[in-house]
Amino acid sequence: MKKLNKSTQKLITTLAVIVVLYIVMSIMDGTGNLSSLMSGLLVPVCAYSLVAVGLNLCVGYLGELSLGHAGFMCVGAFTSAFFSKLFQDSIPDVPRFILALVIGTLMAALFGFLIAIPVLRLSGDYLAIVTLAFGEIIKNVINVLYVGVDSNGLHFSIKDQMSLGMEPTGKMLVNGAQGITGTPRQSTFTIAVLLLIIALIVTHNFVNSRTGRAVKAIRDNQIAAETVGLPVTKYKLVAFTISAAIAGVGGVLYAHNINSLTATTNNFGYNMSIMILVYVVLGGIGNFSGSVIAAVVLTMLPEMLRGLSTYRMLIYSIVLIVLMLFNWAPAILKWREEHGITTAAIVGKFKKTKEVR
Amino acid sequence: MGFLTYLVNGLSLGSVYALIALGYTMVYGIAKMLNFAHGDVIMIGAYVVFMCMSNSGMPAVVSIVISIVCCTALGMIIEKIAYKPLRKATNLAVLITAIGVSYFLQNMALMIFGSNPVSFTSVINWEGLSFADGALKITGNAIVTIITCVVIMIVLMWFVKNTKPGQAMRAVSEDKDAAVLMGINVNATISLTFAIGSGLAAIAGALLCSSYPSLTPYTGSMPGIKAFTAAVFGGIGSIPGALVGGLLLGIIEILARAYISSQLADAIVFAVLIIVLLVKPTGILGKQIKEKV
Amino acid sequence: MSLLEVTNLGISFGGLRAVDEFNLTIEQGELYGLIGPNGAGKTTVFNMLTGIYQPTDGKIFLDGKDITGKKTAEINKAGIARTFQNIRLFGDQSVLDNVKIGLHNSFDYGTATGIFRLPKYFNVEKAMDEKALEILSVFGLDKEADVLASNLPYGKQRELEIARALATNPKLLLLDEPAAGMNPNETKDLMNTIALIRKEFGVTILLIEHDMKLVSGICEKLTVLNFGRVLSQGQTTDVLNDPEVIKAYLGE
Amino acid sequence: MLKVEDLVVNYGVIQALKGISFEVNEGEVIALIGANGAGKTTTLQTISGMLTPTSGKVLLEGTDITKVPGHKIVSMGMAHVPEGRRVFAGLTVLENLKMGAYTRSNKSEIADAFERVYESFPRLKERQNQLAGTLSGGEQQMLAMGRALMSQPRIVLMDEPSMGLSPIYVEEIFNIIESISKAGTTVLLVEQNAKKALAIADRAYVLETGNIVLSGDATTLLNDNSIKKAYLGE
Amino acid sequence: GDNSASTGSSENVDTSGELTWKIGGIGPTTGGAAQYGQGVMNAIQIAVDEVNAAGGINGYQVAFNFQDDEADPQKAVNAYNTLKDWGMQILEGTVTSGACAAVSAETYNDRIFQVTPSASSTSVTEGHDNTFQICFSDPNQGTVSADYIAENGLGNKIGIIYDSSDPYSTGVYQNFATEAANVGLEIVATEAFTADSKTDFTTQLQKCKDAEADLLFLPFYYTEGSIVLTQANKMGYEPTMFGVDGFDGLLGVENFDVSLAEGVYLLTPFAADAEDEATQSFVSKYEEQYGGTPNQFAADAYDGIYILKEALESANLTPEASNEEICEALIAAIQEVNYDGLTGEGMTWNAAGEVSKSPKAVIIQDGGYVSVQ
Ligand SMILES: Nc1ncnc2c1ncn2[C@@H]1O[C@H](COP(=O)(O)OP(=O)(O)OP(=O)(O)O)[C@@H](O)[C@H]1O
Ligand SMILES: Nc1ncnc2c1ncn2[C@@H]1O[C@H](COP(=O)(O)OP(=O)(O)OP(=O)(O)O)[C@@H](O)[C@H]1O
Ligand SMILES: [Mg+2]
Ligand SMILES: [Mg+2]
Repeated sequence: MKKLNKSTQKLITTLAVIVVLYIVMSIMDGTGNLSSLMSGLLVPVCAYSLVAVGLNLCVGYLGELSLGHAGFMCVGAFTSAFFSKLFQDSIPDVPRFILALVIGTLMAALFGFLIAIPVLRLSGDYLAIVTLAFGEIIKNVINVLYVGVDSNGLHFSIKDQMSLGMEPTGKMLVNGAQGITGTPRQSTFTIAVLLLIIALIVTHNFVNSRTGRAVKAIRDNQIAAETVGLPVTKYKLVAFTISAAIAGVGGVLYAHNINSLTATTNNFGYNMSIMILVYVVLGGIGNFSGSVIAAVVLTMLPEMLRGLSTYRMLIYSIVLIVLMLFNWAPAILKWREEHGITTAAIVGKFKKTKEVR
Repeated sequence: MGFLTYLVNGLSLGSVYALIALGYTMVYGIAKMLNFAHGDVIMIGAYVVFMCMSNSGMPAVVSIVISIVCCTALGMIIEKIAYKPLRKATNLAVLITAIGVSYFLQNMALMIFGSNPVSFTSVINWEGLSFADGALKITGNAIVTIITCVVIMIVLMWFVKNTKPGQAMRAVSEDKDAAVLMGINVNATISLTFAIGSGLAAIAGALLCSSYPSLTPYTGSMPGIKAFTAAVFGGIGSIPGALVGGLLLGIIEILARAYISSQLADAIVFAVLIIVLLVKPTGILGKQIKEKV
Repeated sequence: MSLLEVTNLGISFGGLRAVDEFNLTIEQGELYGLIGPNGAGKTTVFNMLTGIYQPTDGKIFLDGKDITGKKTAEINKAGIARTFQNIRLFGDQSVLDNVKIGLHNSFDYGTATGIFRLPKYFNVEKAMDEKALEILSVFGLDKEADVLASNLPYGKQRELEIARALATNPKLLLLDEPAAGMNPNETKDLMNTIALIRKEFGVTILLIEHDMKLVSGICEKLTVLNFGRVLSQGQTTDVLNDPEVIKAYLGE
Repeated sequence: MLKVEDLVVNYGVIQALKGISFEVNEGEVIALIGANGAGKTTTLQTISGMLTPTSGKVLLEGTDITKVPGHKIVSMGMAHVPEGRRVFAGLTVLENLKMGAYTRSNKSEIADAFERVYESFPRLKERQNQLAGTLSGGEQQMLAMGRALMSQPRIVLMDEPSMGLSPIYVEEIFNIIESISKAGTTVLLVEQNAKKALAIADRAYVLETGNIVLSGDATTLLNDNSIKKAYLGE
Repeated sequence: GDNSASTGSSENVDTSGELTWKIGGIGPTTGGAAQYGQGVMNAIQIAVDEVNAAGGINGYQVAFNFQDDEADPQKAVNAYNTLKDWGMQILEGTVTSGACAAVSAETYNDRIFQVTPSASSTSVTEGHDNTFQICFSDPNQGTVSADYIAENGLGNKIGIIYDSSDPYSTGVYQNFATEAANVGLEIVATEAFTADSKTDFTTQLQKCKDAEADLLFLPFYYTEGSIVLTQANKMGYEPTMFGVDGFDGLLGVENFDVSLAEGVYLLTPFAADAEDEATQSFVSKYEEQYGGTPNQFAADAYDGIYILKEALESANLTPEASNEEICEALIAAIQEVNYDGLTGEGMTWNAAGEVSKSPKAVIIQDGGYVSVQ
């Protein structure tokens, strides 16, 4: 009971901080006191945070390393953007966005589920490579996917625009490597924060529920979990699907915040998957609030370093290594404990609990 | 003849993957970490060869030896600074640090060598073999790469199986604490592993860029990922697996491009990978250890 | 009808016939011992009974129902729970949660109920907590409910593993060397605990043990395995006086 | 031969050893007994360098080895049969034994050691090529013991070597301990089977929650009433 | 090697006190496309320095600030916002098409005038009245190439290799293929590669060779171009090679065996070895300050500043004007500009943002460009 309270407390603190930050940011933005850079980063940061929270569910609680979460983000982004583009003129903004959100999330969940069925039979690095492979397949297929619409309806091709055979007046929805251009800009900071809060609550409640306990048991010792009668495959599927769905939400936000949605290695390929993994590990495996903090810090960092010009990415990489050592090296952790430089002291109340070992 | 040509192309691409994968597998097998910076060490190795050969006019062999020395030192330094402090932390932490190191090497190279590609002079001067009146050509690069690969594989297997340091590596890979109780210096062993892996990276760099001659600070990252895939494909941790995985990956990639779709070749390669892993969950030559209860 | 009936069970690993023509009948409520030299195949028998290994030959009936080849989780639902020779707890979770995971199938609410924290969630969780604490108190572990399982001393971990197994409400409980690593006093306590849980939970128990004090002290019947085959079977005192058993296993 | 002075070991906030001191003389068999969680394993691990103490000293033949890395301690002639066996699961029995002889290089000595181990544990010889991870519990215990003996140590630390062994092998293990002791090896033995341990030991220390509460001649302790009650189950 | 990376300073005019023009630039200076972004950054810097030395624009000095986008749309938007915070009034960027499409939507909303030196996709300008291209657009390049090949009878059987993961490459390819059909060119092989496999072209080349293609249309960048040429040479395959503007820079690849490029056609508005004074001066300054030969990206970028200058001067603007005023005035003014630059003579712009300049088809001979108009 006590432990449950502790983790709930932590969630409440996290949410409180987020809400306060939200209010401060909104006021600053509204009064023009927020720089364009910061204001432009609000939504992407939330989107990355969401994907990181989703991945953390997979890495921290299911105990499986996924290098393909950007793939689920990609699915969420493209399906929702496609929907929004297709019905741009026929459904009013609000219901269309809600529908797009639902569709993006469900599609990511569906892909998560379909991938999970075969993939979860594997373990460890084999699972990692298969998820990576999946992400790359998605990216590759989207890059050669051409969809257009004209008075005859939808046209698809995985070759090029010409083979769509569209009328000249037709509209391109997905244009291969150019992706989707002109998705309505509907992701607002408010929506993003709201979704992030929901995701944090959902994941928190999930890992502290009967199913979540079972998922953790499977992570800790699969054979023992089987001998106490847990349907291992089912729960792995459930956890992986939820994890993919949350990543999909991040994708929806991302897609509706940018005019040019393309699938490249950097934004939806393994580079992004790895970046998200960096957030998860740096923020603490199993620590959802930590993921959010790490996502915020690491998204901001290279932007803040812009003044350093060409040294920017070099410094960034050094900071990343140092942060990792600072947060994970046993010797440094011991030293920090002795000198009271704990995570708690650094980031206020965001402290690691026992369950996050 | 078409098929044979593609097969040969696949083999030569695959042999480069295999060569890189050997380094990956070496480090993974012993230190149990995915060294995502391996591809970037390869890039550094290639630059060193380039500087020696094209800028200073040294002979290819000397350049490669210098590059091996540099990369070995680099690998050991990286290990000492970035990985060793995390020895007792979760494997994921080291994985992330390796990513940091990868960024670092790329950006360092960007500062030093600039962003413009340089055209790499092949370290091999031999034209290669030509069959059926030139209809089927096997380049010297390909032949040398494949032979290098096989030789390295055999030497590594022999080394791990029959020498004391090799034995120590196997013990360390199984259980670091228990290895200490055997009198094995775990730190030295892991450092040696990195030294060997990085030395191989230098050779891989030279041969990679000999076959695919454009060198930029980012040259190592994609082959690195592909080789990682190849290593898993063959059964990660297995030395012959790296060779088999690399070769197969190259062949599949080329055949997919040749016969199915050049646009979707990447997707097809990964799809085949997924299917193979579903049938053989520990890769082609990976040993499947069932946990004894 | 007997609770457990095993006929002609056999398994091979490569060329090694680890268990061969193994027969065993256990009646409801018995406390049965399985002993034998190291490597005789005892743990392997447990692994086959719980579906971790698939037997190459033979049949296993629990309560008359054929459970041969079933999945581990299903076998547990059918009524067999076990502990392991090398302790397998959910180390990163609290003692209480370890038992609650054992209770997983006895209490029900769906994933969505958990995520949205519907009233049912609170009711069921409360009931699970109570039940878990009740089971823990049998072992005197209720005071340590919040401790991480991996931080418990060895002996307590063994007891927690038994508690977790009991939480699945089994008909048959398999214990693999429960006294290993315990000193004679701790073993004595364990013997009392085993007797107690048998009474309180009405389970039938099959245990593997090398500690003859425990075996002769609480087992009613014994089967001795040697090289994968049954060497002797019957009442404890008879078996322990069997010269073959003395020669192959007990020594002296 | 081995001297432990005021050893304190912490696991985070938990103090597992609260400043223990004891001594093991050349050729002795010393038993270390105590209840679950008393700190026996911690003691052995600290001596062999697997753990670093917060304070205190470990001296091996007069040299301070407190800060010496574990692998060097082993090459100084110490072997450790660890708790939980710790065999190399993915290596065969033969390879595991070879690992045991890692610090040795004399081929004929190694061959001798093989012979002796196989003689004591014929089962290991039968299973030379089986992966250690698939051995039964008792077989693994034999292997752990055999592996430690392969280095022909001058002092060996044993953490519950009889655990999981059948009665015949329990006898056998104690016979082996006696025989290696006769051959001049010093033994520091942790055992739950205190009766047997005390029977072959020269002296013994009793550990209780991180403190040594009693020590003395093994036979005296064997007849000590409080010991009988607490650890011998009588 | 060249060390332009370390010498590229992105902001070197002190902006204290006096009113200045604030021109921003965006492009990749790190990541796989860094060579293109750095070229643009360096060239703009040269142009800005020249303009300032000559008294600025309408009497005001120019401050220049270049931000890295790693060729990623999101990062490009971040870079753009950074520039906005700096007070940017006009943007010259971004370098790559995908990133540029994301940024031009932002400048459109914010009413900031934008010229792009090298983002040639139509998605950059489509629906954005404030965005103008200095380079040829994809349709333009594709169409002109097909026409040129047909008119001059350069090839009968055409093979195409393009980067299916790159908007620029696919854009040019598609327009080329469409126009090829119109002018009756026979395409015998269409092969793709992606960003993930852009070092091995043997298969694509083999397939073109098997299809007996005698001309290869290669709409991608010179980094890959140099490999294609090397590998084709190794195979003993010698079709006519036809690249577009991305191929410019080929001869500047360090250590590249330029004899392999003999006879390669490319469509570039710029030749670094041109004899005219403007080009000579630019090239020598570039080589001196940054090392290496500037390519067409750099030349377009350099022109961009002068085009802005001309438009600003003709609209008679001062930095006191608001961004919106500048934007609206420049939209009108640039359509009136007729500019002779490094990359073309008589360049004009239409309302769609497209440049009209005559693309120069050049052929590489004796390690240099020879105009074949
Ligand atoms: N997966 C496996 N592969 C190969 N051999 C195995 C495997 N599992 C068990 N064995 C062998 O089968 C035999 C029986 O093993 P088992 O673990 O059942 O013995 P046990 O009777 O429980 O012995 P102990 O008392 O030592 O625990 C042993 O010789 C063991 O080496
Ligand atoms: N890794 C660890 N982290 C935290 N506490 C530990 C750890 N290992 C041991 N302890 C604690 O230290 C104390 C001493 O443990 P130790 O393993 O030395 O006991 P032991 O005497 O060997 O017991 P046993 O008979 O169970 O083997 C115990 O209270 C134990 O819970
Ligand atoms: Mg057993
Ligand atoms: Mg112990």
